[in-house]
Amino acid sequence: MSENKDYKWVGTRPIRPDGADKVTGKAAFGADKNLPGMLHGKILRSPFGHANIKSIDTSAAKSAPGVLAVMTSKDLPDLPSEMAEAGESAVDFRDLSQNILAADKVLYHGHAVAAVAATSAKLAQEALKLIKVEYEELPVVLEIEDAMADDAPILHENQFTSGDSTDKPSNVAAKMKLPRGDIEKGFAEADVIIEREFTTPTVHQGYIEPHAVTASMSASGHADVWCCTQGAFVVRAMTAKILGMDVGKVKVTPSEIGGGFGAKTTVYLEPVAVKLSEMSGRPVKMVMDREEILRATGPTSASVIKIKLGATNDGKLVAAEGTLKYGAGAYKGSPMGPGCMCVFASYEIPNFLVRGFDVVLNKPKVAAYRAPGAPMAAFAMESVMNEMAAKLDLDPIDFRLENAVKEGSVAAYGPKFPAIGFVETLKAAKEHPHYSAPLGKNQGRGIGTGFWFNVGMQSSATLNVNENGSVTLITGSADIGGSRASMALFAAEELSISYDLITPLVSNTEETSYCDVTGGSRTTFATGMAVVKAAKNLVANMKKRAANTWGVEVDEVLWQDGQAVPPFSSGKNPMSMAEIAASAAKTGGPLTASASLTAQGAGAGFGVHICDIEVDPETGKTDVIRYTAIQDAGKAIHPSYVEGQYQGGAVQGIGWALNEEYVYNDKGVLQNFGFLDYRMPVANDLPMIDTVIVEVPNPAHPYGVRGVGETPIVPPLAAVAEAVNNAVGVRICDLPISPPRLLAAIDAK
Amino acid sequence: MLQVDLSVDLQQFSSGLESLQVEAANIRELLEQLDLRFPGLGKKIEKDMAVTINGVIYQDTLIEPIEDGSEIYFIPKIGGG
Amino acid sequence: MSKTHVTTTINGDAVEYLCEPDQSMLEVLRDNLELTGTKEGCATGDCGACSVSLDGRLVCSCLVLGVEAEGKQIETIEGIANGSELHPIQQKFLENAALQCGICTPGFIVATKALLAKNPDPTEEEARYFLAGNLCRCTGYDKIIRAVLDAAAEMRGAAS
Amino acid sequence: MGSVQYHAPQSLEEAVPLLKEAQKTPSRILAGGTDLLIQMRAGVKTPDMLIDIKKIPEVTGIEIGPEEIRLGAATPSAVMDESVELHRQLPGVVEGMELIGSTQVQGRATPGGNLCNASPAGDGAPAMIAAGGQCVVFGSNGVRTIPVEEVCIAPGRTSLADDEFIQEFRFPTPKPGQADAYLRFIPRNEMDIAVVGVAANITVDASGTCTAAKVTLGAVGPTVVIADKVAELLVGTKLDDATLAKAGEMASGLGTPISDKRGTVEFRHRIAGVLTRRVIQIAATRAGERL
Repeated sequence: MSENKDYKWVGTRPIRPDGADKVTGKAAFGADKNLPGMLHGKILRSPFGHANIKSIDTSAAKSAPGVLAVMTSKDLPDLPSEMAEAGESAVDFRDLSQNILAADKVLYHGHAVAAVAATSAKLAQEALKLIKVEYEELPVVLEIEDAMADDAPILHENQFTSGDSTDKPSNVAAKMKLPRGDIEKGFAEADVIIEREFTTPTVHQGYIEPHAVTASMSASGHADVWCCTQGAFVVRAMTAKILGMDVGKVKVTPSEIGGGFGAKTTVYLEPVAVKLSEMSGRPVKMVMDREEILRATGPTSASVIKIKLGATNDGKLVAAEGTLKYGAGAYKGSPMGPGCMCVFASYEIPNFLVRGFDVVLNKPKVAAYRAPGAPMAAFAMESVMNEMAAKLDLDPIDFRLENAVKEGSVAAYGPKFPAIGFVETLKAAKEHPHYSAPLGKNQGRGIGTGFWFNVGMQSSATLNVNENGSVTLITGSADIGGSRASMALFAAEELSISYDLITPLVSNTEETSYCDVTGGSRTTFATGMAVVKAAKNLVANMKKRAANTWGVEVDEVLWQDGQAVPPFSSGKNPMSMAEIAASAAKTGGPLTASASLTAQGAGAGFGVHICDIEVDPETGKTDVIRYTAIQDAGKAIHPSYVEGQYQGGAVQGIGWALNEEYVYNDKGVLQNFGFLDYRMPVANDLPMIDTVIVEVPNPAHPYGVRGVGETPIVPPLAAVAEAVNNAVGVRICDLPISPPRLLAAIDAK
Repeated sequence: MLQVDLSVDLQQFSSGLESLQVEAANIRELLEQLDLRFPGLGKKIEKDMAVTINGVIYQDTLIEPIEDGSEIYFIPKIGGG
Repeated sequence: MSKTHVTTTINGDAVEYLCEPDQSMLEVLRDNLELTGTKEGCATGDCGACSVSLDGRLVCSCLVLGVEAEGKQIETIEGIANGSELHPIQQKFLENAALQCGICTPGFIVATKALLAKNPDPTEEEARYFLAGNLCRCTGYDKIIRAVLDAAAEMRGAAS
Repeated sequence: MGSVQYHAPQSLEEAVPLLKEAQKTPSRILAGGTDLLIQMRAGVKTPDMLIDIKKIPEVTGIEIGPEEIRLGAATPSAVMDESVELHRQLPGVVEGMELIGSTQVQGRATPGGNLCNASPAGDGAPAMIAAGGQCVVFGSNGVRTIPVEEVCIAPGRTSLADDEFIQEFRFPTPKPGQADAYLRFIPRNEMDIAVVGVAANITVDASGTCTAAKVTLGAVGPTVVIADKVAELLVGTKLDDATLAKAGEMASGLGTPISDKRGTVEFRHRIAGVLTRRVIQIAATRAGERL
């Protein structure tokens, strides 16, 4: 489907360059870095969900066996509250610093309070027990609506709702409003109005690799940091800022990364490890355990979303109203903004009003998770779309086609869409045999659609030609899902040489130019763009070298099949890349080309998922029995890894829909802090996940690429819920659709 | 002339004005012009917002040229996972 | 804090090491022996990233003590390939793009080898059931299961 | 900080002095370790001595005789699962063990360990009790035999003394027309702890009439609930739908389940009923096939 005859390499499925190391255990991940004389760092974490820290006494820990350094927030500079760019999005460095080590208050169970470096992990762990912290326990607030209540316990006495003129501190950090037209008039025109409220729980990204870092501070004040991250340059920026260091004195080397899904775009351990190394004079390694990961990193927001939707009898949307409340965790900064911008983005609606609320809670500060904010919004909106289609007696895909955005539509968040593939994706879904396949008893089918903006941001790439004509390709973009293969495919295509001649590398912050994080579905799009640009520069240079060798004009030289081709009239033979490389010394020195850019024109991604489930009506247990993910990729560079994104995102969404949730007790203590009870899907919970790659090229990319990583997690929540509804006739508006909840709903029917 | 529409959140800088026309040949000039008319607006946009020119989103760039007659809208910067 | 001396066989090599009696086999492999191909994902036996074979039996090395390896045969991911020649399971994981981040891959490959030793011709359902203790968060398992079935077919072909 | 001592006695005799020492030193018996090692790492259990019993010949292996089935307490569930004859004789007991954890955990987890971990949700115990299992308990002063249901006395607590461990289980070999089954409910298809588990051991005669029954429920109380009333209801019937429905209803009212991260009180009651009905049906079908 995606193979394009115009390309020799792009669109093929070669084996990834880093593959052999990963199937043999040789690939070095975050926790695989060891240094001579290395200490092990451990973090002391809050036993309370909300408390003032009255005092911390580390003296006994400091003199414990094997301990070389103990630190608290007092060892970090006191940063002013200041929003600053940190690669992907703005962060408040004061919040970030206090999340890494709490200052006056702990805001969630598991909040880091102090850190110890000792000669072994066991001794560090023992020393933590000797740190005496005096707490004054405060009431916890865990639910969004509770946190917004007038009498709610306030997390931050100095936080006032942004934009509100009030001197009363609030747990609502920010509000947002997105209006169009006149909703009163719009709803007055509607024949059918549906209004429903939806909730989604706190869920975790669930990467299998724990956060890990090894840091070494030299006597001259130069920090060397090895860690698993989605963006080495962001770790550098954040670490330098939090420690008050010059970014040029911090070197970050990204290891292989064992999954991130957004949560490895921030820092937890890195500044602490660097500081402990500075204090002890020894390298320090820190690795989180699974319990720490679930208690204190990641998760994405819980949400409460109300949707009111109006349509005419002939299936035209006329008005919509959305109220979206997102829990940010301990510090401001939920994905409320993108959630609000996404919620109506897929449809042409003449009148709407969206309101958003960013609410702090006594839970870990949320981190990005695949299309941040969008899955919750789409769960609500797409569920109402499905219900509306049923009420209007329309096929749910036809109903969406009637209202779908297309090129020229004004997006709900403001701008006009360029070429997009929502209509094509909907049509592909409708034509797919899955959509009309028969269903059995207690089985149901549902669809959901998803939208994500995708982003560009900064990337750079360098191509160094080796003396035999092979190429080393260097970028700073972490490879989480096979992007090195895509980068090599771009280079092979542009240089028209074999993929096998290209060695793509992910380098450290001192040996390659700046690259933003691998996130926002940007790497194949933006870093790919930089590779293409660098390759074009390289071809131009090689044509010039050949022209000089032959004594012809450079614009007479063609680049074909990996060689410079002279004008026929010259009587010369073509020069292969190997020949040009071999003679480089005499034609101007080593062959190298770089390109850097801030990529613009990231193309929006649309997906449609079809889900079949079977319910055991006596137990409320739901099994997904067939699933198809259809999405516009613009152009699939390595189709296997595009499919992989669709499949992986779909399954994360299925987990979110069916079983994943943070379960807290009333003191704010997470009860399910391991993989046993934080129930991510296992292999026999799932069928094969079929995929269809739709290709509506993104006009802003030389190969038409759209980001594909995030959209796939957006449609499943509503698709699963609708399938359950069609199987057993109950509409679940509160996730997860766990067996007790579904059984209770079936009973109540 | 460029047609510039302001979202509700930005209208606090423009005393509620929803749209205006501006003469500018690139994003830097556009933001300078906006800052002259409504102090703080251009800086706010440069710091927190992406610029859309005829629907195409431009984030973190000042040099992008803008053709006369283009429609301009500002949206919050977008990140992702 | 006396350490225990253990004599064992890892990937066919006679190995001796000293370990704390409460050190897990996973810690011994990674920290004492620098065999870091075996990964820690949870240390509670719930993710399978640390899968190894112990006397031919698939186990989570985080749930085995280092001292228990005395006199036993251990196979880790480092012992699957034959020198520089990949095992068919490894080759099929690559051909089927059955890994994205790759952190769960060593565990899956060790577990798949155990599956195919026991059942050379598993159905999709059997493969999914056997591998349910190996978590993957990137792939949705689709391409992994395809790689497993593909490897099984290849190995049956080679054996016949 | 003291370090743990590890001992792996090669025989019951070698274990005796260690068990004597265990009366003075905080100790744990190590079998499969799939619970113990996690509890030690979490600091929940902090023994100074581990006695690994897996090298003692008497505690592993399966022997199936005409009158009695012997199951070594430290036999890994994977080995139980691979025993065709054990599957034939006590499929419910095998089901209970093979549902525990993943393939990897199966390679280690043992029936003795599962029982002595004394989790209210342990999958091993219900079917072993329903099958009339007895434990041979080895101690520093000799051997005693107790029914399986007398081992767990509260969550995490057993009736075994510090110097005792379970050496083996003994089950009466099922007669013609007798069979068992175990079902549990979990939200996923693998890797979870039972929300509810129910075992049934049913005997039928040639006419299809139930002549003997034992039904046991896990995870609805601090220890396994033996549903004698349900069993009484079944005996003398042909296990028709109405009887099964009534049995399910009755089972729904049993026990004192709690609400936790794995399920609510109401849900556990409901599921206990559904599983009871289903598991009796399965055991009865198997029993009929063994006539």
